[in-house]
Amino acid sequence: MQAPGKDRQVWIYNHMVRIREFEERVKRTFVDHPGVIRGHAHLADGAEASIVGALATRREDDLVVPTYRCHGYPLVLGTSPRGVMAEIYQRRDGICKGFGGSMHLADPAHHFPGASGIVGQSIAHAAGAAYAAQVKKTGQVVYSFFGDGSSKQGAFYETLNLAAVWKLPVVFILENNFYQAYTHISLEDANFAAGDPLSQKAKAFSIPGVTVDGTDPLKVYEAVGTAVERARAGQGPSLIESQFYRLSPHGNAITVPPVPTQFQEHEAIEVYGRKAEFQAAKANDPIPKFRAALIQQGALSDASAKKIEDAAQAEIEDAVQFALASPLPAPEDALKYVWA
Amino acid sequence: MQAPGKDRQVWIYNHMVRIREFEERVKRTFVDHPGVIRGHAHLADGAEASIVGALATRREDDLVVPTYRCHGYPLVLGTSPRGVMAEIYQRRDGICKGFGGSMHLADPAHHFPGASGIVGQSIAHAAGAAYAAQVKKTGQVVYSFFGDGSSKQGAFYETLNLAAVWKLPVVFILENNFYQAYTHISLEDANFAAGDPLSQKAKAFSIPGVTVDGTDPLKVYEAVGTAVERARAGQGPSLIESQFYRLSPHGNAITVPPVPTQFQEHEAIEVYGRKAEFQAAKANDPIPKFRAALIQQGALSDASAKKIEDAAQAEIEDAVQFALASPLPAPEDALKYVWA
Amino acid sequence: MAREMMFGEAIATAIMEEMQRDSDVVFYGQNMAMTERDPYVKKFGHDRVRLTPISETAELGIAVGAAMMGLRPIVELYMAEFMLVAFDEVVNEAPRLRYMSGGQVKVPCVFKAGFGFAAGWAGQHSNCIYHMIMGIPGLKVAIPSTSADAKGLMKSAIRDNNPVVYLHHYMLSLDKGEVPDGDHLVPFGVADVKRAGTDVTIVATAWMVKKSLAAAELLAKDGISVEVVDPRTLAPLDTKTIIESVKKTGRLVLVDQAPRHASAAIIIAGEVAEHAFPYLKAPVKLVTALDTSVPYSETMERYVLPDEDKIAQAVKSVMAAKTAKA
Amino acid sequence: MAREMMFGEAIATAIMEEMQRDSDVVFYGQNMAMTERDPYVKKFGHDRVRLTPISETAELGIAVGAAMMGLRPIVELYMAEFMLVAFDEVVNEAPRLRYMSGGQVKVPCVFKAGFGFAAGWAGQHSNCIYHMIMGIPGLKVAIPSTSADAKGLMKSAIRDNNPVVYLHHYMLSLDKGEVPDGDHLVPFGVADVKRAGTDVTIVATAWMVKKSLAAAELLAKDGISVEVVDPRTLAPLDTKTIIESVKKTGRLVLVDQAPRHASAAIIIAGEVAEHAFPYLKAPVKLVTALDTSVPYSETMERYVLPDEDKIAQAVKSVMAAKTAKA
Ligand SMILES: Cc1ncc(C[n+]2csc(CCOP(=O)(O)OP(=O)(O)O)c2C)c(N)n1
Ligand SMILES: Cc1ncc(C[n+]2csc(CCOP(=O)(O)OP(=O)(O)O)c2C)c(N)n1
Ligand SMILES: [Mg+2]
Ligand SMILES: [Mg+2]
Repeated sequence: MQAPGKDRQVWIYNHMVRIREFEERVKRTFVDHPGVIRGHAHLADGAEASIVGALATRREDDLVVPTYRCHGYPLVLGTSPRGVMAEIYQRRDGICKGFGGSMHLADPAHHFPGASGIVGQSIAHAAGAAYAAQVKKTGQVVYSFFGDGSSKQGAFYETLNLAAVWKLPVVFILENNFYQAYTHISLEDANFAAGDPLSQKAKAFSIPGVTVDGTDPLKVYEAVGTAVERARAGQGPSLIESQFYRLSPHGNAITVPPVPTQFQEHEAIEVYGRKAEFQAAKANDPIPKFRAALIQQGALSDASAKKIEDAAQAEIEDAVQFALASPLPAPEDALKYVWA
Repeated sequence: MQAPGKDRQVWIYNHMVRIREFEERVKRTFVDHPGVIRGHAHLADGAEASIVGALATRREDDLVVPTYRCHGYPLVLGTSPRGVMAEIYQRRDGICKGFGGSMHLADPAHHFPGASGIVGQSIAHAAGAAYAAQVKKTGQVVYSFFGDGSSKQGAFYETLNLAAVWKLPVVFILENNFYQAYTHISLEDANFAAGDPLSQKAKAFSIPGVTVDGTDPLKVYEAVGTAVERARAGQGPSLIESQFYRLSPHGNAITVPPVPTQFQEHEAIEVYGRKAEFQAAKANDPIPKFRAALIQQGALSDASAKKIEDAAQAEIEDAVQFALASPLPAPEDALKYVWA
Repeated sequence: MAREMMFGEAIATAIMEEMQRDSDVVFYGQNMAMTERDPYVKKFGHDRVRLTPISETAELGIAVGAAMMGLRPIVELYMAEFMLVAFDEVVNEAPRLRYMSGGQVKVPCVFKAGFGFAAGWAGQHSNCIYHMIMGIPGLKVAIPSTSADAKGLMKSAIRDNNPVVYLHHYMLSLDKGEVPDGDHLVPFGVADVKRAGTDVTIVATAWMVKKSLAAAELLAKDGISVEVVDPRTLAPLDTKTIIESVKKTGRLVLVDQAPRHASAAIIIAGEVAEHAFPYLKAPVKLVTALDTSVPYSETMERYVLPDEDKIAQAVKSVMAAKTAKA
Repeated sequence: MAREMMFGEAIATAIMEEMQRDSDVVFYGQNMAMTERDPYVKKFGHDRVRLTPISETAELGIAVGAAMMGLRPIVELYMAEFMLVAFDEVVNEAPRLRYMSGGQVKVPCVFKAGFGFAAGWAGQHSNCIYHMIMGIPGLKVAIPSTSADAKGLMKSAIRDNNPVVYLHHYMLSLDKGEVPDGDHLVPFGVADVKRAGTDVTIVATAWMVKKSLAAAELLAKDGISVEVVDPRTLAPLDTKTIIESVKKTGRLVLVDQAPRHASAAIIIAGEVAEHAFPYLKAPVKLVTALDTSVPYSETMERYVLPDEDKIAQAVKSVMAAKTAKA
């Protein structure tokens, strides 16, 4: 796949900034409006380069199947941040009408069939969507995003083998942010513990396996783009390990109501006391890094960057206000949508 | 591990012959005594070199965890063929008192904790036994046997990763007989379909992976022996792919009572019409092959071989008679053993 | 027009006809579609008819994903218990994704599985798991007892826009019965009175319908008139027809191949306790498997499972309990 | 001696004490034992206290294998629904291996899991799965509602020679209660009357006990005397105590956080229909979740789940149905 031109790179930067702004506002909601977000919310800050770099390779009808950590993708696919925020805020105008919440977003009209909160299962759903595309000969490719921790769930292995045997048009993007909830990957992944990349798991299925720097959207673009071309050509799936650091903790702290919940410190510090690790990750934040690169190559000026950032801020502020103003669902609505 | 001496090789041959004789009598039971064996029985003919070559490396308290295809192993571990046959014949004197049957043998007194009929699950049970050995510091190694088909079940992958991370004293022996029930492996394994060995799956866990000719007990002995030494030394698990051909079909045909059940032709012929493949496997039968090798190197004479074969025949005939004479369990016995 | 068919054949016919009718219907599973001689492969090709590895989680998860994108997958599972290694897909994915999306998607798929292998398959292959899934909102459960229902329920299952677990009893596979040709659809949630009677109602499913009918035959000789009601689907459950029957007979025996607290029978008994209490002339009576796993030996297996005699005895006992009310 | 403890603390105390008492007890799961500062690791070391990857099938299967070889593993599962990806181990391995071996092995292990996350965890994390497992021969199910029971049942679970699913309700985690020191064992299969009363029996478990007690308090003001029975274990189920209570009150309301046909309530109602029918002055009444998945928004979640008011209303309705018998 051809490298993205300057405009497309700016497009990438724009979406990275929008996702970051969105996630920061979600996080702030726990402080500004306690109780408005319930259950468990998971943020994508740190993942922006990986998400947008990957999705920049999409054909417009390609499908995206993420996990419960799913706020970022729909923003790139064209879903209005209003609908996403309203959903997270339990509102009637949420994209899932308040039925799903942060972990279970869905926007099939924008090529996002839906997310599962159970680790590993969405990998199989993604392969199923790819099977549908294959049978119906739509030429679509499915982007399956999931975490490093999920790659220890049976569903991951079973699905990759089957996808390889059936040569399904799917790209498996393993987002290695080095943590599964509070556990550092060194404690639970045999490849990592042995000093090997997680992309080596691809060998179990004789499919291509590549590890890429997930803080650089162009590197992600290249690796995913190659895999997408392969998938679209009927040659089957690939496994891309995209390495980046999650900049927020796993999710808001788990407390029992009415005890208020908020985001704590990142597990690197909170659990392991590894401040240096976290500082290094902060210093390697993909957003200022890409901004600097774009400015350096002249794709972006300080002013145009600022414009993008301001616009994102305004857009997400609007989403917050929209969501706060949206009514809660009527109690009896709960009886809808059980049966099709 | 040192290569087995001549006596030990004769020991291996003896057990190979005993297993073969046993399985042939089980098979004949469907003809000689219809209805005596119920449900589904799976035979190990063709697997003898692999089973006995592997188990010849055991320390006497090492544990063995096979699948539902489990008649062969206990015969090597010291379980009386009487008890095994009586179990398969649903008798009160069966090792499981008629509760388990062919698929669910168990003889913990002889280091065989029990078999599961659900594909893949026993792999996790084996790792659990290894965990117990590790915690209790018994120095035991666990031999986990399972099929090529089972290596597509989530339990396989999850367990191998965990066993690697915990450095459990377990050796995973993937018995690749090229079929899972009626399905040829080329239709369902991504490694095989790509021309790669199944032992390559070990790369997903950064553990040693070796493919070995499972029709040669000495090659199996060497590969498994190395893995056992590694496991006992605290260095963790290995994956051995032992390739051999199952000489009988998957199991007796599945029919609804009172329609009688029997063994049909091997799937290579029955399903795929591949007579040559089956003939080649027959020509490569591990038992005459090893017999010839032992005779050639002078470990065995024709007469001593004949003695072994006659003794096996007599022993298994005795087991058949014992089992036929054993009473069926009392109906009310069914209420026993639900709770410990 | 109708034609005599074996139970298993009736299911296959339904699948064939629906695949012919609707090109979105696909069919896959282990140990099927292995060669070009396979009848489904011959007719519909390898895109729509496929073989899978022993990977139930992937198989069911792929069905869910494919269904969300407009296919109507049927997954062949052979034995219901194999779903347990992938139970999250059955219980927590297929029936929940539509609801969680606020109605944006639907998940039309059929999980087809044999069950109740009461022929020496022992502890892990002979069980009944319907009690686990008959109360999951968003999931339907079909459980035919005749060839006609087998065909009609499979067709309805395939056309349903919700996930359906279709359970066919192994011991009925070779049983023959008249099956209407063509578009014979058995609606979900409509029980069928397999035998009309006036003294006692028996509610049973699948193989237990056959055994209950045999018991009813025996009891008729003793002058006891038994009505046998077959819910045909456990979700939705046609409580109404059951209650109507109880209103008429005033007595209820529930027959189930599963142990007591793992049965559909006890759940139906609970419904009756709430909604048909005033009509009962005697306490309801359950005939279920004993509280054990299923043993291998035939002597013990028979002892554990319900049969004609146990059913007949239970019916007699509720007949005897004439004025049991306080 | 006793001391006030939070529910979660009581469970931890039980595990700590049992690990101290018996070196065969091991404890592992995801996101625990991550550092040397972990209190269990500190006390018992990394052999007996371990972290696992997100691999429930391996985690539970390893427990089964280790239990067969003499350990007593406790697996921390956090949320009961995570067992569904490994349900074969819960239903078809742990409880069956002893039986299939003809009593040669035992499988003493504890699967510890929170459940009922009725706090916006939505469709896949808020459910109750006990109805699936309370009828599996060979498997026990503990479900405490107080700190004292939480400790006592955990200790009994660990000492039990059978596999036990130990379910603790998320919403009770921070609730405080008196807990006896030391060897406080709550036996399995013994229900506890949490409040004595004479007019109506309520049977409820876990969080629903708390809600039922609150409802009983409200009803007392209206002069209705409610007895609240908490089975404490669903397998074995103490039907006897429930029936004794029904004999006394003649009226029964069953409260359950799960939807109707996925509830323990309806199973208990079935038992009562068979065994306590003559003592009932009115039909039993179920108060369960509505037949939906659990929605995310609080307005809808509240609407779906049982609460004090719904319970109180149900009690009043069975009080009103004085002579409902035909
Ligand atoms: C089967 C299952 N087990 C456990 C969980 C609890 N859980 C939710 S998210 C999570 C961590 C997943 O980590 P990873 O896959 O690395 O994704 P990340 O959160 O880092 O994006 C866990 C353990 C779950 N949802 N499902
Ligand atoms: C989870 C599960 N799915 C399906 C089955 C049905 N089944 C029993 S044996 C078998 C084939 C296993 O093949 P393999 O692992 O290669 O072992 P082999 O029989 O060749 O020794 C299958 C599919 C099962 N027992 N469990
Ligand atoms: Mg992660
Ligand atoms: Mg095989």
